[in-house]
Amino acid sequence: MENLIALLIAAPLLGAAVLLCGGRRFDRVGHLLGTALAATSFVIGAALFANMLTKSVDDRALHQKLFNWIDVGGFQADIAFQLDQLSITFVLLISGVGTLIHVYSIGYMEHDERRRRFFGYLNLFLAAMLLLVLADNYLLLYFGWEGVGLASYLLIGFWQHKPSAATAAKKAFLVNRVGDIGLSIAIMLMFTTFGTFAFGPVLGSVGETSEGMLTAIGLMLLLAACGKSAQVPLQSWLGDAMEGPTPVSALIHAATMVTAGVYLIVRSGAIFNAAPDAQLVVVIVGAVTLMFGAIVGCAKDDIKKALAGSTMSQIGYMILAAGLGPIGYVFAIMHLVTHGFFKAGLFLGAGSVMHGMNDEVDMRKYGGLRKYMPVTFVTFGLGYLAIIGFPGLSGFFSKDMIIEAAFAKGGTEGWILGSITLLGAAITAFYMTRVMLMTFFGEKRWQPDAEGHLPHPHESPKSMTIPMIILAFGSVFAGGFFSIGDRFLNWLEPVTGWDHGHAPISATTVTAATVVALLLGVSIAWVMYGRKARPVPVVAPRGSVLTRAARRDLLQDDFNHVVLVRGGEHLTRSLVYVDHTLVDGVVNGTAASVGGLSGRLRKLQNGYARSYAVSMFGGTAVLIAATLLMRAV
Amino acid sequence: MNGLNVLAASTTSTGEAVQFWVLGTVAVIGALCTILMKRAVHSALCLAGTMIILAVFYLANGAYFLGIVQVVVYTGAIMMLFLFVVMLVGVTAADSLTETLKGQRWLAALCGLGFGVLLIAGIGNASLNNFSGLGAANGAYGGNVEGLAALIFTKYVFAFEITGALLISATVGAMVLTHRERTEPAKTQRELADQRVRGKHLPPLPAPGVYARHNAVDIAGLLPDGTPSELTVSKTLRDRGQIRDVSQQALDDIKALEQRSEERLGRKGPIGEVDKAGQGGGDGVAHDRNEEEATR
Amino acid sequence: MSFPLLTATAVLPAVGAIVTAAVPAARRTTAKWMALGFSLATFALAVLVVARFEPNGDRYQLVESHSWIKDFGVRYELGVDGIGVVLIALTALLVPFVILAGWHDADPLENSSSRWRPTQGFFALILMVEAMVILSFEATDVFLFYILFEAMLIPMYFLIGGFGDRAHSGSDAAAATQRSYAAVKFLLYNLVGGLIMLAAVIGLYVVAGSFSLNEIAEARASGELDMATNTERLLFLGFFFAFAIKAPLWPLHTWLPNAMGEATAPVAVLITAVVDKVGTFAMLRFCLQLFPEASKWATPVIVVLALISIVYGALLAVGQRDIKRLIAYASISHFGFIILGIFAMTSQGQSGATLYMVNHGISTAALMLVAGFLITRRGSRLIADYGGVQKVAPVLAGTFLVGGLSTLSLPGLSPFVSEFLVLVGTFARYPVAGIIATSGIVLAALYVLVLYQRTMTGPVKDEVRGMPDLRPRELAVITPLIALLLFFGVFPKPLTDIVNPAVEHTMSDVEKKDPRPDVEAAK
Amino acid sequence: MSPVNYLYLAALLFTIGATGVLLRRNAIVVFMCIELMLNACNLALVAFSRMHGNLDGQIIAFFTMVVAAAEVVVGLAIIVSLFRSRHSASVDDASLMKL
Repeated sequence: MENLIALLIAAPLLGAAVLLCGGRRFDRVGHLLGTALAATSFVIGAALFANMLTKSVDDRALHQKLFNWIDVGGFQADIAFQLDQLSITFVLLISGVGTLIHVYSIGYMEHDERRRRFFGYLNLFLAAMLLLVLADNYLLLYFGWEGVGLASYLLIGFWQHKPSAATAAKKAFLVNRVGDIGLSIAIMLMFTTFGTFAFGPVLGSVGETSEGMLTAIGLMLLLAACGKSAQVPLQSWLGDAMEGPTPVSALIHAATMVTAGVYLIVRSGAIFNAAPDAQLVVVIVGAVTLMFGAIVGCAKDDIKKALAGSTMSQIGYMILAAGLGPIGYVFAIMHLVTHGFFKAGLFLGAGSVMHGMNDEVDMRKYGGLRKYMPVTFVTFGLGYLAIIGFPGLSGFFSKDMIIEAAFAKGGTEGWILGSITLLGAAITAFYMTRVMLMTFFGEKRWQPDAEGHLPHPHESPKSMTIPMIILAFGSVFAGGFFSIGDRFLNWLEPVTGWDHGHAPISATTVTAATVVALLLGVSIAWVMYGRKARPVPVVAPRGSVLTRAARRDLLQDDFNHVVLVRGGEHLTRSLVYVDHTLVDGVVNGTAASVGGLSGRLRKLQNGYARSYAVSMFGGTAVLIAATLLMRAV
Repeated sequence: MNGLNVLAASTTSTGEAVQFWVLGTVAVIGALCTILMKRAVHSALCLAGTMIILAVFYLANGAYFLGIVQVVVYTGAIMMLFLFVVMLVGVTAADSLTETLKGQRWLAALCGLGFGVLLIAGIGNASLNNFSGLGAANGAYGGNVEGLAALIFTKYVFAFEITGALLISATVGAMVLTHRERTEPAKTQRELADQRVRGKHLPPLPAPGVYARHNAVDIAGLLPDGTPSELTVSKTLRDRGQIRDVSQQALDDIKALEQRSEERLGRKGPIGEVDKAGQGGGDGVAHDRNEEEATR
Repeated sequence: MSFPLLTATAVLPAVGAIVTAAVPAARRTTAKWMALGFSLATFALAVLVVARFEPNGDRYQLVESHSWIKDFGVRYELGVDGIGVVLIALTALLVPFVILAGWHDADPLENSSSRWRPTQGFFALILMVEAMVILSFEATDVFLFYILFEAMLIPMYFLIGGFGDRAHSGSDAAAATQRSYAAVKFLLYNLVGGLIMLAAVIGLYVVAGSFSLNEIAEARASGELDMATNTERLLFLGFFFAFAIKAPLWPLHTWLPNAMGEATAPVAVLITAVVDKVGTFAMLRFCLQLFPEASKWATPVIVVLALISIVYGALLAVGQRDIKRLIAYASISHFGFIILGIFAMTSQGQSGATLYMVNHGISTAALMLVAGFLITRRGSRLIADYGGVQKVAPVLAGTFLVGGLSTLSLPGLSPFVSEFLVLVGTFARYPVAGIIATSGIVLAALYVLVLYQRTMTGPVKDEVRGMPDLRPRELAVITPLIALLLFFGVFPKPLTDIVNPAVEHTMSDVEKKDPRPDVEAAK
Repeated sequence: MSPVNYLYLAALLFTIGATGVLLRRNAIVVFMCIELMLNACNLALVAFSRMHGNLDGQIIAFFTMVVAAAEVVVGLAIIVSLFRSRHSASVDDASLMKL
């Protein structure tokens, strides 16, 4: 059975290889092949899952060692996979949502002449992501980690002719690289501490080293997670990443890749459990990002950017949960899965809207679309309800769990975190309602596009709507299915461990509070954007300082630009100057001085026999003197 | 033979001492003059003097043969050779003693001084006080010359032969160096005669204007055979090529006259004596005009 | 006496050089094919060497030893350890690609009617360089190595100065002057290093009384030769200076950008991927083995210099406006990594450094050669002159991207393995240095992606429009390289198996043990 | 008086001759100074042969004279042809040795 694990990865990898190297002859079948292979890996995943269910809790984990990758001195890295409950959860999410989005892309990218390559990239991403979650050591995880980074780079910059897209891609890769520093340093620390970086040994022998070391490792892992999961302070790339085709935003920048950070932290739970300081930092990062993303999400008029903000904020929830330790791990993953459903659904819906509106992304130019694209409206609406945590839908359960866990952290810490998460829930409700209202309700605010003809919205083709429907289905029922009878908890608990914590207030209270918060947010949004009396202006009003700042991602991009980009440019330019004048100048200066000296010496050779004679004569004199001195001495 | 015995002594006789001090001073003075005299001739003469004194010293040192050779070869042959060359180059060729190379003089003086001091110091602290005079050596073969001969033709015979070769090649070399290749054939007597006459003016120069038909400066006087002699015109004009041919001039004048007479008399026909007489005035006019032209 | 395989491997290209040079001027193509054939034959011999080499056998194998200059005890002594073997294989592998890539670089210009035979000369010189480099990897006699170390400058000088990049911004005269400037700079730099090394070599002979690496090493090991500390340090510095110039190590690097910028792309590959490796290789073989104490003594300074090279080279690469100079500065940064790995004195570091030499050779060759193809198409080296190439020549852009990714050492491509090993090895001994070096990976990503973005993406520039995609010959050059990058990225074992034992030897030379992990993990 | 004085004299004359070589520009005079130096050497040789009581010194002096004669012949010939070619006997005119 475990030999199938490699196939999980091999299938999409094969697809990527064929589609990227195969050339034009695959243009016609490329998308089908890619989708088929994605589906294959989903099927295999399902099979493994089923097989896993049949086994008893203790021997559910599967291992497969392909071959020894690197072997130098004590440095042992294997190409080996580990499939346990945590991994399989991700495998199913990734391959499942991935397959759906492949299907969706068939329709979405129909008119793009480079569709074959698009599917190649998608397959590459699937392979890398699966490698990431299946690796049984941190170095191999790093392999997948960078692989998804590459795939995301290629896909964000898929429309390379747009400079903005190319720049966004580069930015994403660079910011991720900053995170990767963290991961690689973490690996080095593990190697120097434990002499290995395989999950089992490292997590098994956490107790034998100092807490300081573990804190260091944890913080480094957190840095990596921040890079990949767009957490403050490395979140800046996610907004720009929306330059990529919408399926990409749905698959990579909402459902799967950005959640890799959460996976990393949960996977390394043992380390964090033993390093409270690191955990605290994780929680803080999660909380800050939660608010950050929510605020940004409120201000964006670009539908995809608004959703990106919400993604950021939702992942903030997950990170926060993961930072809570055993109390939160399970719920982090659970929210991750449900979020995978509804956020992917929302993005696909957004894509379908754009599809119908000549790729217009400004929500202020939408409005009243519900009549024109009913399926999209319904699926998007369900996703919306799910994400704001409408009671009964999946988001409600997962988010509610997290909020409870936050309170359950206990102490003032618990109160602070709990209230933050509640506030976050309210804001989420607000901006998602805003999106909903501005897009589907109110009167039409459609504007002619560049060519000048008004958009005529229409429902998207089946290949696009079906995945949306399936995802909507998931976003409605997944949460309930998971939490009834704590299925999900029991499923993951053996891997991540679980601690009930000690909640100062009862779960029902929390739930009530959550519902109140969400109603609050919705109503405010309705007051601001919903009423006929107060139509949404097509041109964004100037807005308050906070709004303007939020529109600019709370100015952190400007900060990056001023400090890093400008500063870097100046640094490099001055260094080039230094290299040319100073380092090289020294060399050339030496050469010049030698030349000058020889030129002067040359003057002694004036060609007059008599002056030569003088020197000879003087030389003789000197010689005699020397001999005499020698004799005298 | 007692001279030889004297030479055997480790110190010299007072006579030799006196001779040394006197002649030595003279020799040094001669040497100094050699390098200080402006004219090469004087230098040569001073050098000759120094050499003769050296010859005396050789004799005094018991090198009779060398002493003679010194006088004959050096003073007699080599110095004369020098004098010859000096004459070739020009006796009066006095080269100025002003130094052209910067600092050369000072450097030379310095080096010379230091060198001399060092040499003398060297000799000074060399232990040279055991004197075994030449008595034995000269006596061995019964005389200085015999002794030298014995050595030259036995011990140094090869060196001697080689010096012979050297001398031969030196003479040949000198000839080669000084020989000048004749590039054109030797001149015949005829050519020499022509060379002597050509370009020269054998008969006496004509007195200017003697045969002059004209008083303009730029018109050559006529030789008895009627040809114009350019010598009668000033060199400047000659070089400028501003010489006019008198005969041609006369014809021009006549033409002009005829024209005028025709205009005046309005009749054709041969020109009579009267007209000739009238030409004088016309000539005068012509003269003025010519002079103007000439001076122009 | 068995067949002198090593000598054959080195002599074959030399013969090839002579034969190629002898081809009459008219038969240019013949010369090219001949050169290619000889380089391939050399590669075959190199493969044979690898096959005959026993990774776990003696330290030096396939040994040949003949007396050469009796009076000074100079011997013609060859032998390879694991490090030498892989580098010989690398050299023999790259040269055919270099020749194939430079197929038309030395064709006489249409208008030129010179009776000089540039094409023949070009390929003959390349083969000559190959011969000398291979022999220098084999030499175990210090004097022999020194001679080769110096002699390979001559053909390189002519390759740089004689066959410049035709895609030069500016007039031909300017190009010629810059080229000769670059060539002379290259020559002077390396000659200075070489002369100082010569002094050290003589000094070594005076001290040790022998030029033979093995004899000296044994004498040192057995303790019958113990140098005075200062003597050893001076000799070490003499050697290291030469190698640091060749490598090149900051601040002795400034010759490399000029040389690589002015030379044609294949020659640039020859410089950075093949010839410069001699420097780093010699650090491993001679500095560490002959002067272990001094090496340990100098380590801190060298580590700092290496770190400066890494960061400095990367930053300058970001600041470049000329594609080839950018790659050159990137190489400086990578050489920083190699030297860092060597002097981290850990088995990971040194194995990593050795792998790095190989991988850097392949990846730089891939990137630089594609860049060369690009440059010959457009006729300019300036990044600003390109844009949107990806649209018109996707395959070229793709290969360029792969080369770039390998340069920024993406996992899955071979440079990642070596770079990570170097980092780990360094981190194990000098954590701070390890962290600083790690920052290099971000800078690497920066300059590679900036280069790719400015040249390949964005709206298509008019000059770029109608640019042909890679031709079969060029594909034949790039594809194998990329395949190798992928293969060794996922399965570097063939290399590590050969290299590790050799590295163990050097580690024992410097009497260093890998630092033990703090806790014995529960296996 | 000790015959060593002859040596002193020889040294003196030699130095004077050498200085002359350095000072004078006229090739002929330079040549004369060289002769002077040679003579000084001869004097020294003769004195030495007297000191050591054998004739070898005189032999050497004799050879010196012969060689000097040959040298003078050739040298003067050179000077003459030099003078012919460039109407001057100044050694400074021949300064083609300059780089």
